[in-house]
Amino acid sequence: MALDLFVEDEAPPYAEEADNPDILKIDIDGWEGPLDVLLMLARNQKVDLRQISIVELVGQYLEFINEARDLKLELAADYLVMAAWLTYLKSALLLPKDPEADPSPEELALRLQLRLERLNAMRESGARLMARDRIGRDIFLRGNPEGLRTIKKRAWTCGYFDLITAYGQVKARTQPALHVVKKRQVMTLEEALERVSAMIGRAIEWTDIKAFLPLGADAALRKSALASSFLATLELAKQGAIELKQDESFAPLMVRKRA
Amino acid sequence: MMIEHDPTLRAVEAALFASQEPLTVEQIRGYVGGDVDIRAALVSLQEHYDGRGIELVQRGKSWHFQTAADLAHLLRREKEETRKLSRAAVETLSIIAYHEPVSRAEIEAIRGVQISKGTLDVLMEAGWTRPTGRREVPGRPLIYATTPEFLTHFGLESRRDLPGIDDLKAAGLLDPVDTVFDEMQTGEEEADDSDSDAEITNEVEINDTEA
Amino acid sequence: MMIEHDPTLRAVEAALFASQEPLTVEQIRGYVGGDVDIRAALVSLQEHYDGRGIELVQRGKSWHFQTAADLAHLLRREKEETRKLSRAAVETLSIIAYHEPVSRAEIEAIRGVQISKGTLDVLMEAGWTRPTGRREVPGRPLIYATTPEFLTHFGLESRRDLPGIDDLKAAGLLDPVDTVFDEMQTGEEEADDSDSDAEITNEVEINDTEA
Repeated sequence: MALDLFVEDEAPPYAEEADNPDILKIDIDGWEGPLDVLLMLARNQKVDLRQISIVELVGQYLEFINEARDLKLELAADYLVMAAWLTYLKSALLLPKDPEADPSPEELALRLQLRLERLNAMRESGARLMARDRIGRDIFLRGNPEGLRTIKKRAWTCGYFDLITAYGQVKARTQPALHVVKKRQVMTLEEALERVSAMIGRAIEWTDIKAFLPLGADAALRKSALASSFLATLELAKQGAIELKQDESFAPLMVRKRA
Repeated sequence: MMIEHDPTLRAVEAALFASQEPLTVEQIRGYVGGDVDIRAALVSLQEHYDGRGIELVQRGKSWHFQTAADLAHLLRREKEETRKLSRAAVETLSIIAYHEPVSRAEIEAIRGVQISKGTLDVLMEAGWTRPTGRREVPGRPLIYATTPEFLTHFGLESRRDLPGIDDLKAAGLLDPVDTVFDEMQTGEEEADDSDSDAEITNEVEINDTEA
Repeated sequence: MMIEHDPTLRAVEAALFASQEPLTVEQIRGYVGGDVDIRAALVSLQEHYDGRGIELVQRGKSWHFQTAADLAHLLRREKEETRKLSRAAVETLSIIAYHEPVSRAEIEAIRGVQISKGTLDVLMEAGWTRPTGRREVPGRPLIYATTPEFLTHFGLESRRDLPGIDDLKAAGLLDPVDTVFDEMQTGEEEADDSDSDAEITNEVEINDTEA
């Protein structure tokens, strides 16, 4: 159904067409669905919608549909669905009561009447709304307002935490790299002297100097300990406390207490 | 002869006069300054302009000057009204205004026909309606309501001034049909018929249904 | 209470109000109609509005309403637009705060990044820094310091309230993410660097991560 959003004439089709069956029959496009047609027909009964005769209304609607068909107007499906439903409703209303029917035909009829009332109320309210004194048509605002000016001023914000975090990050990012020599585990000569002196008492036989090194020490510490212990044995040999021997170059260095 | 007028009054008057838009009390305060009774000035101005060619009116929360309604015949500009709302748009606007907030399906239930694409757009483009949220039902449909511009355009102080809204409410015509039936049912079950609105009739002609 | 105002006066008032342009007496007559004394109405209106927030003025042959000239200042409202400082600006501000007075070149050396032109401008616009003189070195560069507004904004009594490097370190604010990771792996202690606060190093690399 073609529907212009803005139309030239605000007057709804039922206003004049209601009195002119020819236009009514032909101008099916002027109607917005079956409920719209039903409301127009109901208003034609010229009674309060609350006192409308549903049976009569159904008859009028079916007549309307038949006339449209006679004129070979293409009717949208919803008009025909409504016609079928109304036919059923009319017969149910006229036939002896079926107590099993749920909803009852009376309830269906009442629902239809309530819907028509509601649509009618909104239609009338819309008309009253449109008829009000409206800005730009009946009432005017100032034609040439100077306008109020807003001068935007920027206000900067920054949180304290953001400030100090930023400084921390600057420092962390740009501090000159400090190269610190790692503290290594070493055995000093003093430690080695003490250690070898203490242990030599038990070594009556020739003993590999490596036996004097601390057990379980890592390679770096063992190296340091070996160097210190070697120096310590030399010192002890010089003092006459021990004897040293090495069978050949790079052979194990043997140590024993001097008898 | 120069009469000394109240400075606040003058300032409020000037701000409203210069503004291109209706202004709220808070907006006026933004121009006029802090510690003055703007509401009192508005009331005083409203009294002063009462009956003149210009009047000061409140629409929703906003205030503006406009020409007096009874002078419309002198000032009416026919050419301004070239685009009239279609019947579908008028009805839809009316349904939104009287029922807001309301979903598209609810509008369609009242009109008995689908809203053609664009009808709601036209109302939104006019600045009279807008979506205000979603109904918390399956599908979460958008719900629509009217805007402050709607009140301004139609000269309504608030939605309570919608023509006939009290009568429609009292007659239950703003309640959905289903609600009316639910109430009837409840009324029947409780055998309590004190509320004549909820009276059900089994008469075929439904002649005596009270509304 | 509705005062009965003169109909001609009301009509002239409304016509002038609604018009987009100043109106001549003849144009006003086009709205108001024939046989009335429009000039008298204009004079009467002019008197009425004298000293109010609105005035009726004649320019050449045309008349129009305007807001009273002495109220023009009220009709401009300053609106603050809050914006967050950029990262570059925050860093620059923090460097000025910790090292003041400091030249632009020194700030860049500390940041390890060049400062784009607008950064110092923004800090001065915010009112937090200002130039305080010149460094007596070749080129006599401007040196910058913080302002009392800076202290106020950050709730500091004096610059001494700024946390020292040790505090920052204790709070983990001095650790770039990867350093923290290294520490977790090795459990190593870092060399102490407690008095680097006021230290300006020239050995930093200028990298190109300008924010």
